[in-house]
Amino acid sequence: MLSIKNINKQFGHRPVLRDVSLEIGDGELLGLVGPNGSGKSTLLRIVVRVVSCDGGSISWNGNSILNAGADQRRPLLYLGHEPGFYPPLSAAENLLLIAKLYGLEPSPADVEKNLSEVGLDPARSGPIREFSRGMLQRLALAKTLTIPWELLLLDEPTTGLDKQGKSMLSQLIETWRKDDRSLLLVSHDEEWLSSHCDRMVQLSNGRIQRSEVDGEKSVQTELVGEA
Amino acid sequence: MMYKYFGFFLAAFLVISVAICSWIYVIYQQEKELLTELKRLNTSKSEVE
Amino acid sequence: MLAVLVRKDLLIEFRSREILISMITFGAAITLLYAFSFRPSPESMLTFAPGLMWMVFLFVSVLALHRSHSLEKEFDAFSMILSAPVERSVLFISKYLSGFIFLVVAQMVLLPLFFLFLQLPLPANLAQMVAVFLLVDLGISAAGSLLSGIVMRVRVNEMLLPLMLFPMVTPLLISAVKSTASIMDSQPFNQWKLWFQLILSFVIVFSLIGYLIYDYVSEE
Amino acid sequence: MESFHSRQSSKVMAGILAVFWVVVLYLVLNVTRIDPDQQMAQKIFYYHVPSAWVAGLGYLVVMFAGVLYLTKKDEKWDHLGLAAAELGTLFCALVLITGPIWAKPIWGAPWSWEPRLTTVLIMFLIYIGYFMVRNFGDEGERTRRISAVLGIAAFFNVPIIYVSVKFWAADAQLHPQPAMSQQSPDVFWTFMLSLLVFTLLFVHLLRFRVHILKLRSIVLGMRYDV
Repeated sequence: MLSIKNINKQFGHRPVLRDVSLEIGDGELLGLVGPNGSGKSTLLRIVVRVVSCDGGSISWNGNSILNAGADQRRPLLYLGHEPGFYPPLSAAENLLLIAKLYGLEPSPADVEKNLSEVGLDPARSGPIREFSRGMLQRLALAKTLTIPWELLLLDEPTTGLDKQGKSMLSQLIETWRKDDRSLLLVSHDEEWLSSHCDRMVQLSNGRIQRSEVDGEKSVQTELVGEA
Repeated sequence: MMYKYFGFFLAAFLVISVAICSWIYVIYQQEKELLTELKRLNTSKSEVE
Repeated sequence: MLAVLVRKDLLIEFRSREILISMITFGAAITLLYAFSFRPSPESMLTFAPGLMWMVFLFVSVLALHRSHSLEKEFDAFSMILSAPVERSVLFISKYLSGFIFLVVAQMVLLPLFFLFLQLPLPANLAQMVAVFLLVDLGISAAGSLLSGIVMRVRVNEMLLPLMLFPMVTPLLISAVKSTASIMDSQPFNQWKLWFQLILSFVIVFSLIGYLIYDYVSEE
Repeated sequence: MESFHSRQSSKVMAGILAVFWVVVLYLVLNVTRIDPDQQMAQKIFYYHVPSAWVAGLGYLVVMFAGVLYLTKKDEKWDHLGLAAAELGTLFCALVLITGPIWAKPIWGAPWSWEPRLTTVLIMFLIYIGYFMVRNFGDEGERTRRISAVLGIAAFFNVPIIYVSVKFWAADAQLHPQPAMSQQSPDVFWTFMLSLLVFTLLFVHLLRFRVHILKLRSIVLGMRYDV
């Protein structure tokens, strides 16, 4: 279970997140919606410690993430807004490298399998600099198949994906949901999110505004107890 | 005051005094501006309330 | 983990060849300019060569240091690394080591060119020369990796990096020039031991600061 | 928040400093002994050395504030660090100006690559970089963090810079290094008083600046208050 407590973040003197508290239960698919600049991406980046925060605490199954060593981040996998790869390397090399950063040694066959599963040609050896936005997004999704995560944090995963890509992503999410895995999805596409998520939380102006269960509006504080 | 090199001493002393005084003047002005803005923000805040 | 990260930097460089090619061509160009502006003769050059040499390497290293962090930003691979279970201190050491390797490789090409173009006699004690060069390169990349990590997310960082780096490494540059001059003058080690110690302390101080503090620098 | 000098203690301090500034000037001009060679130029020393001391003190404070900011993450340590860096650099500049004014008549040339001069110059350049980082960086938490790191790195570099420059310019070590304890009491006590006045001035200006930075932070925060 991920629990985020009283996170505050300012950029300069502009508050981006104000006292944000959130919990994601085991096997829960939580959607985070909000207009541009509401702090969704920043919250995600704080959880995986790409961005520092000004106060508050974050823990995974009771272990603090914020003031701990790198190993505490291992259960979390973050797919950011940007693809997060090295442009001069090929798709397979990028995947292999990331796997190694998580201490894994996948065989080339595994990597190829994951690449074809997201609809990329595993034989293609050129640098990913030549990839389109959609192809990069598919490659990013291949990370979720390569690395054994316990909580997946996805930031606008539909960006640049074509119709097929979108339905592939939806399929992936449905499989994860069936397998009871925990996900934190961020998108401004409320409709798309609500078709997948168990629960949705709206962030606006850096504050949690409202949350819904299956379309039913209720107050966030009531939900924390449930989760 | 007819000693040699008096000009050099005077120059050094004036540089230091003027620099420190200008420094104080600059930050003093800054403080004044900030206090005015604080007052303005406070009144507009209480008007909203 | 350290080996993975360093190998990654080397593989990227092997694929793109951006850093080394720009370092070497830029270094060769400055060396050529030196040759044209000083019309070298072996006697006169001995006095100035060590200083000119280290100026070239310092300029050249800025290219590598800047590129190694800007490459991380291109597709935001840096966020990927930061979110991965990799200690930031290890990340610093990896940047430090790969910067060092690039500098050494560039020097292996540029140094012969430098001696050739400026008509310098080879120093008698090559082992000393190599030791001093390796140590100074460590110092440049330690301070440089820390500083390029610091300025990487600041605007106009390509200009800020040399502005921060050059004054910071003055003690290193002085010591490097002095010890190189002593070696080329075939002086015994005892006479320039102090310079060697200064280089060593610079390397230690900046490696330690970087190792301990990079965590605070890396997060956005 | 009120203005800094509306506090009674600040007013008193400012008054004391103003009076003692004049007292030091009087002592320097009329009481202290005249050096037979350097005459009035020697008296620059009563201002030059305390400036150098304050500059060093400023950078020391920057270092400690940096360490405290990194460990405690409290904005007030960043305010202290920035204020000290500004003052340190101001006095650094004064050292770099008064030094050549003295050196022109005494050494015959305003600049020489003398170790202390050179070290101060390098420190000054490093801090120019520090302020560029602060200006070009956003006003975020990261800028505060990296400034703290720069302050710490710069400080630990000082001894290395000093030693290297000292041995680099072994032939240019003309800098007078009089032992203060061997001076006549008029010189000694005037110098000590000047040192004290400069130190108190530093503390006073530091507190003034920190006060303003705190005020500024409140005002900037209120602009976004909804």
